[in-house]
Amino acid sequence: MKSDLLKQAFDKQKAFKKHAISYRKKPLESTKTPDVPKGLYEQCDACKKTFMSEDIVNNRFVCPACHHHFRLRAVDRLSLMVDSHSFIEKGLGYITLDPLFIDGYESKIADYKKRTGLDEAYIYGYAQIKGLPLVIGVMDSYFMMGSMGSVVGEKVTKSIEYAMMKKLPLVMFIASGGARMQEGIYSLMQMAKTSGALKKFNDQGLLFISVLTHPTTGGVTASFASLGDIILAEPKALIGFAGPRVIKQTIKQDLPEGFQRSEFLLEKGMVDKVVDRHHMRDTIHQLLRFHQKEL
Amino acid sequence: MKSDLLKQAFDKQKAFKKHAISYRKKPLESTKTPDVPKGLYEQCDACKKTFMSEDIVNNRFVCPACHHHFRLRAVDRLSLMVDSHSFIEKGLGYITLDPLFIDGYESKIADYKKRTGLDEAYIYGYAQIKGLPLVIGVMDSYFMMGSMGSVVGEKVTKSIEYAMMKKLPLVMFIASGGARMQEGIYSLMQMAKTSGALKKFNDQGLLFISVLTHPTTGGVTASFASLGDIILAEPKALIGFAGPRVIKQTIKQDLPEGFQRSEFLLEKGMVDKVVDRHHMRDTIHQLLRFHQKEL
Amino acid sequence: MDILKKEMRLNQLEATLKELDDVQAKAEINEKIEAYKNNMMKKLTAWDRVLLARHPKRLTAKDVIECVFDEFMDLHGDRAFEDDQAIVGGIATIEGRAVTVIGQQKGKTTEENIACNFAMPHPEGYRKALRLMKQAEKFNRPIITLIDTPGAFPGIGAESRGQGEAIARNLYEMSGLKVPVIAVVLGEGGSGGALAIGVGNHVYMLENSIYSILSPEGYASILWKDASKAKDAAEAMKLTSYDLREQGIITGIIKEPIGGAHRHPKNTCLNIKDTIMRSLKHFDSYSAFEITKERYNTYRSIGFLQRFNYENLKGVIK
Amino acid sequence: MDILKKEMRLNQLEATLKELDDVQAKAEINEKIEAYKNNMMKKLTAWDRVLLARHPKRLTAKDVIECVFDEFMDLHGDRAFEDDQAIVGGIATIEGRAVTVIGQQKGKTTEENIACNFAMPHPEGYRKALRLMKQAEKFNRPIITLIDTPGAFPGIGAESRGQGEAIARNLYEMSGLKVPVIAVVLGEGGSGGALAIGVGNHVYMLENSIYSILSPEGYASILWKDASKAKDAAEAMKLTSYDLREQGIITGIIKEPIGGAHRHPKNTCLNIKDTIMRSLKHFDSYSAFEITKERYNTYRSIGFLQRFNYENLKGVIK
Ligand SMILES: [Zn+2]
Ligand SMILES: [Zn+2]
Repeated sequence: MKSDLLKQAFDKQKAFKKHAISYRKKPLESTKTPDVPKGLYEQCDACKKTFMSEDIVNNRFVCPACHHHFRLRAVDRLSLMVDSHSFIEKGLGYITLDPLFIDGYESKIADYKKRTGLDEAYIYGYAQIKGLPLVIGVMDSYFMMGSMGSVVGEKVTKSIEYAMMKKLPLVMFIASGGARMQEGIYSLMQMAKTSGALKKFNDQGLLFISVLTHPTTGGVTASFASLGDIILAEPKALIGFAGPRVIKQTIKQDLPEGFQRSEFLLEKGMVDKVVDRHHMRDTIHQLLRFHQKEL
Repeated sequence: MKSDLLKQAFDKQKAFKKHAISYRKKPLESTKTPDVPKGLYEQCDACKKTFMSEDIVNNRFVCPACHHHFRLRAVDRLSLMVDSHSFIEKGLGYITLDPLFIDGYESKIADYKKRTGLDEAYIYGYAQIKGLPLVIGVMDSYFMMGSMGSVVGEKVTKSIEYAMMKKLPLVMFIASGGARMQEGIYSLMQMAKTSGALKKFNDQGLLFISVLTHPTTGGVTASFASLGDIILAEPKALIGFAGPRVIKQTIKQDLPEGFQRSEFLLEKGMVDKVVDRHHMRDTIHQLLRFHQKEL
Repeated sequence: MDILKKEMRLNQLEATLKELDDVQAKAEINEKIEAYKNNMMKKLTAWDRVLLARHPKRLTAKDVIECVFDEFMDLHGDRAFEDDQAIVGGIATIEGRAVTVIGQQKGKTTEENIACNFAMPHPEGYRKALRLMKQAEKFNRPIITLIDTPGAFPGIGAESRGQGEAIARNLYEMSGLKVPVIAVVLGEGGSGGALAIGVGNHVYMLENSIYSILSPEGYASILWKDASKAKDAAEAMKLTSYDLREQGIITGIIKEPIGGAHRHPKNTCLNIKDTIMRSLKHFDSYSAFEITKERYNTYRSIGFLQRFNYENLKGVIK
Repeated sequence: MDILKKEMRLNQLEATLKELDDVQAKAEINEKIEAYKNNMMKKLTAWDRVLLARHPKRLTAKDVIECVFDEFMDLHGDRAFEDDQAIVGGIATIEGRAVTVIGQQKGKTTEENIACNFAMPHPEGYRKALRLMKQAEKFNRPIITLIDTPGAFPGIGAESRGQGEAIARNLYEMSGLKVPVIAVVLGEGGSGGALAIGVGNHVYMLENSIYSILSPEGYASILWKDASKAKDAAEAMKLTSYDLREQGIITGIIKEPIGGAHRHPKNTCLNIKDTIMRSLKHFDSYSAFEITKERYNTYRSIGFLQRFNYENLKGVIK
């Protein structure tokens, strides 16, 4: 049955020839400094002040005035976190299909591919942080809100399996709007798939650090994102299962100040630490050190 | 060091000759009907109505008017629960010592022994319920409020070990004011001892049913009583760690209605079922049946 | 005309039948009823099935437990915060075997529905379910779960007490359970709330139940900015038992009588019982290792995607 | 004159010393100070130790962590309800080894004390401790616990969320931990609240710490109906480090400077560090099985009682 669907999907894909084989040919690399468009200005979402893009980038994408943490592209996250040129991307070549035959879904994906330079909302690979090896996975909320469909679920699982095979610690940076509606039940099932892979990973005594960044919501919160041995969060990130708008609609009540933000989750016992982007690399390095066989 | 203390305690005990060797020579037996003093009357604590003792006993020590569950002596509990003459008491001969050299403790114990016919506040042994074998342990709140000192801790542990050796399910009826102050740190340590024994028991896949009766408080609540695979409670029993009086003193506030009662604990997720004394035997029998290899 | 309207017409016909004494007239109306059922009520749209899955008279978990199992003892609590009445659970027997049963419970009256929060569990509900599942594993009892929830509850308490963590923990722990888990979707299989007790070795759906990543209303309002298009969303989402079988997500479909399970609860329950018994027997010859492995592999393989031949990429990837 | 009054006198002498310039006078007063310490402050009553254990300047868990360990990263939360600030915990290193450290935290100011509830944990505190202990076990890290609590908290929330269950669960799980647990009583070892993180392979007490089944005040008020007799209770209860060593309950005593740990925090911490390091090395050669077994046997054997020779009873017991 399943193969029928797959065949239909491919038939349909053939019509979109230019997108059908649009997978990245070259793996990403982490660079020392992210590309910054020179001479551009950017406004802070929080304090509305305007800065030169360069100044924001040089401040690790943190607002120099109000300390707001800008949303990060996966490659920029990599560049902030791992030793330069240490990243070796794995798991390329996945192609997102359209199981529910939704008008416009494929062209949307193609569009995101072009805009982000990514295959999908998650990339992973081998890397080092101050010389310590790890498997790092990063979600990109610029790719369709970092939502999880079959490909993201598969790649997350693959990254867990890759870390397991290499007996390396796994660090994931989460940024997701949740499961991807457009892929229906397949998206939901990725929650079970990724969580199951982590159970195997855990049974081997390996370390999984989950870093929750803005936003971490929906199906991702209710699966791998919440299963870290250690769970870190960036300041003021929105973290929750149900979105605040839905909650407000349901309970017809204002939400408490700071509800579903990192600091709230820390207070509620859900998160180990809220870590500033300036200290994230050091903190993770320290954790990796703590978990080496010999310090 | 410890043996010095023990020697001193024995030297002191010799002075109380008549109590020193006062252990029960004959094991208890469960009988079909408990001894009832004929022609006596008893008043219900709850509704203050007076009934003939016989009527109360025949109603399983439940008030015929208001359904109040009377406190039960261990032997009466046995008579209600197990098949008649099936009980074989184990673990006789324990002698409570006086590690803190408290004036009057030994004579108090001697007094309780005489009054209750028990060695200490816990008895256990092999028994059957409708033909199904089990190890049953019963605390007696008439013996110094069912408090746990070294002997109770040891006997509880022994009962766990006995069930483990026989690969039998273990059912305990709890009734205790908590750890026994008069034995100081030894009493506290019984909490770790009994809980540790249950860990071993559990690792062998055996069944432990804990039945909380009035009152279940203090160190017993914070150890074996709360560790049942299944936890049952008699209606309206007081169950908690800190006593209500202490709480009231500390928070200087009235306690909510029904606080720390069985029904409250059920609501709070701490108890599997509140079971009427009339249904207790059937309920436990059903649970034993459910946990047989072959039904 | 949706299935609810058709049901009203059918009810009218049946009421008429009851009032008749004349044998001839009765036979006629009976024939009419059968014809109506066969011609008008057999072919259902996805939306019809949504309506049936949510039918106020739909069999609840407790109804099914009552009818399918010989004995049942309900157990309560998460041992930490609260007993969540949206989850019913305990030990049951079926043809002489002990199993653990866990279900999501809808009410039949408003009062009941408020008590069980319309079958939307809070974190403590998932944790209660997990406690019972771990208990089942300890005593080597198969686990039967009965799914019927609109989904997790979007509320302040549920979020504050970590419903994300609670659902994730269940998915994680269920994946490793050494006893077979048989899940049956009774009515609504709503998103993470359903999956949190749904990671089964076998997953069955009642014919007119639904299972989806979010409600059709939610889908329509998010994707089309128009919640009133729920009917269209239901078609688009592929959320019926037949869709999910085609997608390879579920093990099988449990048949319902024409007009829905509530029209012949007993028959439906017999079908459920048959399915459960067959499934239980299937796992009798499995070792714990095989049970875990099979379940793991089932979920590991779910995904609708394609990957370019790795060999072709070899030159590119280091 | 209790130790606090003596300390005031000592403080006066030391203040005088500071103001002096004359070498001769300084030497004289210094001699006086030494004599005072040796003659007046060396012999302590049980009540003196209670006062020192509760001394407002007593080293807290965080002080000890700061001083004894090279690095420390605090981790938070029980993953279910709340982060209890009465429990501090995380990963630390000591001479190049990673360990998990868990302590009960008192505040030094009223504000701090309110935030950490005077080091009286709620259920979520015990559960946070357990989470960190299980994490330590997973990564094969030894566990160091620092005990300093008046006891569990007698409050509505603590009872509602099952502090009895939480403490019991810790005793149960700690009993099976496959890594060594080294417990150090820093100040007050108050009843079940202390034991809940105190089931160690080795248990040490700072010389002037106390460990007891309830507070002397509680003991006096329950047994003698007079809380003001706490001083007498302290003597009767055998709650000092020397008493507990005599009773065979603890592994050893960690020396404090004359006048109490707070007078020379650094020296005290060095002693704590030495003890921990010796203990860690002791377990280096142990297998996980031996670690669990030794801990189990230690607690299994605690009890002050006598049993009549079983053989003599053989004829009586069937
Ligand atoms: Zn700003
Ligand atoms: Zn009455």
